[in-house]
Amino acid sequence: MNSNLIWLVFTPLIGSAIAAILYNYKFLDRLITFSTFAITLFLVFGTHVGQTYSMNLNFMGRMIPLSWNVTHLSIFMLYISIVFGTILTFYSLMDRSRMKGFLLLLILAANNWIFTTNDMVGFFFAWELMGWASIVSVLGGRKERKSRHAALYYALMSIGGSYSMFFGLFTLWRLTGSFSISSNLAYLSSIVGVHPWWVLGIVSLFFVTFMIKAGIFPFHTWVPMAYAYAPDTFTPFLSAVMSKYGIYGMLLFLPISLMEKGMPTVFGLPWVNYIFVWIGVITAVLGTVLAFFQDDVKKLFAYSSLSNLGYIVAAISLFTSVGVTAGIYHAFNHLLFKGALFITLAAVISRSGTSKLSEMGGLWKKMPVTFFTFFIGIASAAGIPPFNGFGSKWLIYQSMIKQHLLFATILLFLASTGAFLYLFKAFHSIFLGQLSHNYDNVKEVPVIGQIVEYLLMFAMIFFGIQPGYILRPVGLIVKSVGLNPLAVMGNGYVTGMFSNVDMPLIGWSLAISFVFGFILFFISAKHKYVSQEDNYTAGQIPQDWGLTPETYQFSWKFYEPMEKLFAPFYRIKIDGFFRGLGDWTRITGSAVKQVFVGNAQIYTLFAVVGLIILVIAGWVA
Amino acid sequence: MSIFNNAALLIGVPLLFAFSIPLFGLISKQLTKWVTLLTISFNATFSLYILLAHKYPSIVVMGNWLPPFGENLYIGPVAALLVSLISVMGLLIAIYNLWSIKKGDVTRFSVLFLMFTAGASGMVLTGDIFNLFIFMEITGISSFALAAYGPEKRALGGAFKFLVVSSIGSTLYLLGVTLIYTQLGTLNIAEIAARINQTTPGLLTFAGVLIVSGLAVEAELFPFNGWVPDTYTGAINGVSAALSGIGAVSGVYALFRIAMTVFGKDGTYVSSYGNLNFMAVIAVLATATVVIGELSALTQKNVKKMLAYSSMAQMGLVAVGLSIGNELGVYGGIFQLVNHSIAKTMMFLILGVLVASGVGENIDDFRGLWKRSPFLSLAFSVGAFSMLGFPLFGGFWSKFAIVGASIQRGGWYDFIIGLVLFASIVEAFYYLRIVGYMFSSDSKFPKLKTPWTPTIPIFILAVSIIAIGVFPQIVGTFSAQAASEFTHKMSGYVLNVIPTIAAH
Amino acid sequence: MMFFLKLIQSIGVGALSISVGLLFMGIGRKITARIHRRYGPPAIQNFIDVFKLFSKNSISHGFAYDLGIIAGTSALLAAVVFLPVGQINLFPANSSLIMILYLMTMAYLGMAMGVSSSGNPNATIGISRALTMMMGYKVPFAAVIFSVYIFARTGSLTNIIAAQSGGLLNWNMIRLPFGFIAAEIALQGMLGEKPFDMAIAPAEIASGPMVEMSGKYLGFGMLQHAVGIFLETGIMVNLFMGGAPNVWIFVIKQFELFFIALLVNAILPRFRVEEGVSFMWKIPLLLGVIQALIVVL
Amino acid sequence: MMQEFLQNYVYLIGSMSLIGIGLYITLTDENIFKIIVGLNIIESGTNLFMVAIAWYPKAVMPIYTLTNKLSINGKVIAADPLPQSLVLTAIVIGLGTTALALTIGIKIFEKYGTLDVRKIKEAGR
Repeated sequence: MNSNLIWLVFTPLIGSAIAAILYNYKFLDRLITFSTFAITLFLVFGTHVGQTYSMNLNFMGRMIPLSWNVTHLSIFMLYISIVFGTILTFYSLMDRSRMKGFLLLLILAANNWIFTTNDMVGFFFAWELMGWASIVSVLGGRKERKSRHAALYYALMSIGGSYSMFFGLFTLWRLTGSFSISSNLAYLSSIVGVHPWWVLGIVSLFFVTFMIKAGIFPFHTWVPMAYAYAPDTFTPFLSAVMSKYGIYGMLLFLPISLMEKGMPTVFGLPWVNYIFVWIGVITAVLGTVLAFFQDDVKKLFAYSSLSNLGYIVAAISLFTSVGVTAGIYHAFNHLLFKGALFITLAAVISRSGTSKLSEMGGLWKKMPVTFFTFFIGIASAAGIPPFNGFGSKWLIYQSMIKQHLLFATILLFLASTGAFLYLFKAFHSIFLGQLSHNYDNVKEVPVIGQIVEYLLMFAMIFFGIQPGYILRPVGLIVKSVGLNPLAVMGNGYVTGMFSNVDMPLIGWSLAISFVFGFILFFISAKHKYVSQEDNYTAGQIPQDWGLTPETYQFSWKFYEPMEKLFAPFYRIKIDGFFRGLGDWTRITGSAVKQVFVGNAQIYTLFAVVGLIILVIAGWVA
Repeated sequence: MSIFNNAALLIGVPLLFAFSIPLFGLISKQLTKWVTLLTISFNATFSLYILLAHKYPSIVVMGNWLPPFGENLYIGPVAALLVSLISVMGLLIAIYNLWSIKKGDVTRFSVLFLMFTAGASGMVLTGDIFNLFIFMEITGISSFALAAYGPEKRALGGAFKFLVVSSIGSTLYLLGVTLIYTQLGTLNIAEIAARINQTTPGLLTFAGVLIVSGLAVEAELFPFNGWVPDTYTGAINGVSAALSGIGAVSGVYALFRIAMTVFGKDGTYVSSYGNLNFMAVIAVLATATVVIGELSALTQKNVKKMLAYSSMAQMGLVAVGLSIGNELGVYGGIFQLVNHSIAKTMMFLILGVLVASGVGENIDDFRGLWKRSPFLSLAFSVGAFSMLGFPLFGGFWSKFAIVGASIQRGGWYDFIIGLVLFASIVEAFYYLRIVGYMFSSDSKFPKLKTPWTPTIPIFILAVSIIAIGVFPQIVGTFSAQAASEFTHKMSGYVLNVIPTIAAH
Repeated sequence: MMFFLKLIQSIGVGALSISVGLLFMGIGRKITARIHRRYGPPAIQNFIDVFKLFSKNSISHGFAYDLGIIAGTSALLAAVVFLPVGQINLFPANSSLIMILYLMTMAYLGMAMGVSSSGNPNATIGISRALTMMMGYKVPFAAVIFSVYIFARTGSLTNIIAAQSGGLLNWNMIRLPFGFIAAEIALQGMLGEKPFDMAIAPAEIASGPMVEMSGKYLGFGMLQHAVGIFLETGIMVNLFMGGAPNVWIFVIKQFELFFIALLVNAILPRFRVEEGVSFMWKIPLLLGVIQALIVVL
Repeated sequence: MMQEFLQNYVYLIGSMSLIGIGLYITLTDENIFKIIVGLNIIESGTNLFMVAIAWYPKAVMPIYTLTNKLSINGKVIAADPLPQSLVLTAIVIGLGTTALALTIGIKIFEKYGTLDVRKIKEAGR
């Protein structure tokens, strides 16, 4: 019974095998990927909370129980990831990037396994599977050299993270003799009052893994590279879904902090949580500050993802009912708007052939549907009501203020304001301003892409004005981790601690004022449309001195004053630490290699010296 | 004790045919390769029959002299698994050789190859410590000659280095064996194992140091492994595959048969008699091997040399796993041995096909290989992923078990496994770099025409890596039995050979 | 029924905000002129200007231009209905300050989108400067409003007003003096008055965002500015001056704040952008942080 | 005394010396053929060692005849015959190794044009 949980894992694996065989037929590969996602979605419909399944794996000469357990959190994550994946793969049917469908399906299998498993063997297996499948997926980007470097960098970080988890899970196994996640967590909770440092050590081994996967400071350095140079159709998945695995893992372990009685507290928070709040805040600010000045649009939005994950981490680290609600809610919102933004970016890049902001401009005339999707996407990302990003940001501020974390809140607000800046920069440089003549023949994305874009627009507005559809399941999750859920007054309300927000009311208010605006616009005097070159130029004719649309577009050094302001920040390079580590390893490698000099006599000498050392060791012993 | 004398054919048949091959060579040189193939396929079939029909544990007695008086072969779970591995690898390499060995002295190559397989099988099967030396030398001499085979002069240099270091190693081993003989007056492994506590600890330690040093040469442990990079790089690819897929297997087996069964103490964690804990010594050597091997491979631009260093490091990982000394660790070590043997053999064979089709050995020559030969580059990636321990590939399970075992053991093994995992990150870098190069599309060269003969073994090996990755029981069942044999010295080995011996 | 009542009331608040805003602008012109020893236009000059502009033909650069400029005014009008104006408090349960601030962002986004789509780099540079400046004044302002949040234990403007009831001494202006000064300076930036008017610097970038506007578009721009003045000063009144018992007192209080801004505007030169931002992040932020520390500790 | 010591241990000392000499040659002499000779000397030393441990002072030869009693009062006085047979095997193996080594040495001289062991290495590692 309940074997559909197993099929959640096996269906994508089988689909992946078929897709891999049909690799050369790109459309078939994509079609199978899409259908597998759709079938998996149907399987998820048949899954409900409380389902369990277990089987034994004959491993290490003994039976290792593999178990599955569907919690509120897992079913929420399953739904949002698979629905988004289905939309993305539907989009990818018309797409020309080098994303490999069978790798995406492997990630899907891992995705379903991670979210439903209740044993660390399965969790680790799926984690590693997801890791390598995504590493190989990153390899297929448009700029091969860079995507190779990015994939390698990502691989090293990711594998380092996996090994950290390796240590953690086996340490737990040594202590409890069990691989079951729930019983190990219960064990950790039971001893946290007695040996807080031990628990902290073990949990931090896991947290390093999760922070690397989610791209949290100081392990964020791989994020911009991997996001920017992954295939354009894979980046949405990377950013929207895969960054949430780290958040999921953190949510699994965070309930332990409730039991931390012995530890000192700061502002009513256990100090570990306090540190994590600050790590989240630093990530948010860092992502924002670095996003200002990117010229590669995918890199810009990669930093934006970083920033948003910082928000999520800061919120869930509080581990109060508002904090966790806000964190999960923001995770969903980020998945939706960042997924939509990266899909529109994929559309733009596939049509324009460049990802450089300074080479685009004025595309709204050519790609209106994409333009509107992007517009609503950045409105959501900037947290403008009634679109979907607002509620969660608002709840995050409230949860922080509740703990009197004033400076952290101010910095988060700074990050949010900054978000508006870089979002507008991307918006302007891609869609507004002067249209270059290179793009005179650019067309709107094909029908499939437009369908997906309309769908995403609808979703961003719908979940913006009807947040209850998300807040109710989030409330169940919050309850299941042992906190009081926020009251949900209705589908349209975001209920805060200090005040409520009635999202449909805002929607109505906006809609009506827009109606008035349009009425005023149409009853007033006529207007005529002019070409983009027909500008106010103080009486001069720019074309006379050889001005082209490209040179007339303001997109280089967009925020130069900010660059001057933040100049001291850019000298701090976290990246440098990892690169230094890499260089050091390489130098050591070159040095160690000199051991093998290629002379038989020296090799014999090694053997003899080794023997003598062993003999002396034996003698001494 | 059950007696299964037919198993002696596993050594006898290849040796018989090895020495009669020159006769076939009179008819046709190409025929000798087919004779080799058929002989080894007999070996493979028979050993797989023993493994799958569960004909073990059993012994082979020579001339009805029961051990400890007569020489015997012992077929336990370890021997059955490893002899199957050796024979199957031998068979696959022999298929490859049908295509690869065309010119030159085909007849003698066939003789040497059969001898090599027979010697390696003998090392794994024998129950006598001196016969182990003999088989070691058979394997050794044939592998020196094999390593020197081929048109390139670097093969000779490599073979010579191998020969010198290996000769020293076997001398050390022989001295150690002699010392043990002076103490106990017997050469039977089971009897020595049962009576090892009757020796003088000082002499036993000295003998143990000599034997461990001697066998570490074959098992490629630092600092006794100087020969590895040059020999692997110098030899033709088929021979490199055989050295890493067959030779190293028997070397590691011999090392741990002595360290665990002969010197070991029964217990949760195997430790050894004598003043020095040889398991700990091996663990240190193996860790050094892993770290040094991976670091040396890191900046290597020559793929073949990189594979050689990686081979060394992987053998170190195997030894780390085995030296942990609990059942899980030995399980992981044996599993890793199988995985490494499969993957490294396959990668050397792929390299052979590539080099023969005009692709160079340098990493830059691998650019865009995906477009030129999808099958080979996919298979190479599968091998690399298995090496890195990615799930769905065989290597995942063995690495998982090894790490688990060392953390289970705790103490300074935490530190060891930390170093090993650091080295694994280094390994990930250079393997993934090759994979990245292969999947780039900036190659201007035409498609490769892959001959179908060498494709068969490569295909079988690649599929088996994935099969093991998805169904680890394929190897897991046997390596679990093997782990039980290695960690239970009396019930697992001694009492199966000499049931009457008094427990010490 | 309720819906239509609220609708009509909202329209009333919108109309009020537009008229008060335009009146303030006109009075502002008059006062500035007097400070400059000029006569100045009549106080209702801006009403005349708006009517005139809406009746003139104009040029447009496409639907994004139209939409953006309409959105600029409409979103502010949508925000202003949530503001408690004296006794008129249409949605007392929904007057979250952060919500209003974010809804105002929609107006900036719309305006920015509209003028940038015109393709004139002067407009975009102006927007870039305005956004940079926004980054500057939002941070001290955030410090102040979060202090008020913690101080008043509420985030709703309605409740903040309620918490200040009971006389002058209960006003946040008196109880949180540093915060008030910080917010006052931030208001100067919000209103775009000197020394923070680099976004519309006429001599450098040809009035910045307004460069391509003509006719009804400029009219919409004026309306937006008017509503903006009303909204921003209104927020300040509610935050620091205890709201007002009725609309008239509310407007007078607003005017007091606006008057201070005007005086400063009339006598100070312009900052450069990065100077403006770093000023905002030095003095007002410091004051805000001191206030926050006083509140928290 | 001295004589007895020599009688008892001369072969062991000799074998150890041979191994030492062989190792010294192997490690220090750069000529390939001299290295092979060194290896050979080590082997001889090992073989001598094995024979030496089988024999002890006043042991009789291990052949059962009417006059040659192998044991007195249940105590074995014959030399151990097994190591000698083992040594035979070892000598044969040593021969094989040496022959192969010499062949490789000749080939190396043909291809590399030198017998200096230090020069037999690949460029670029």
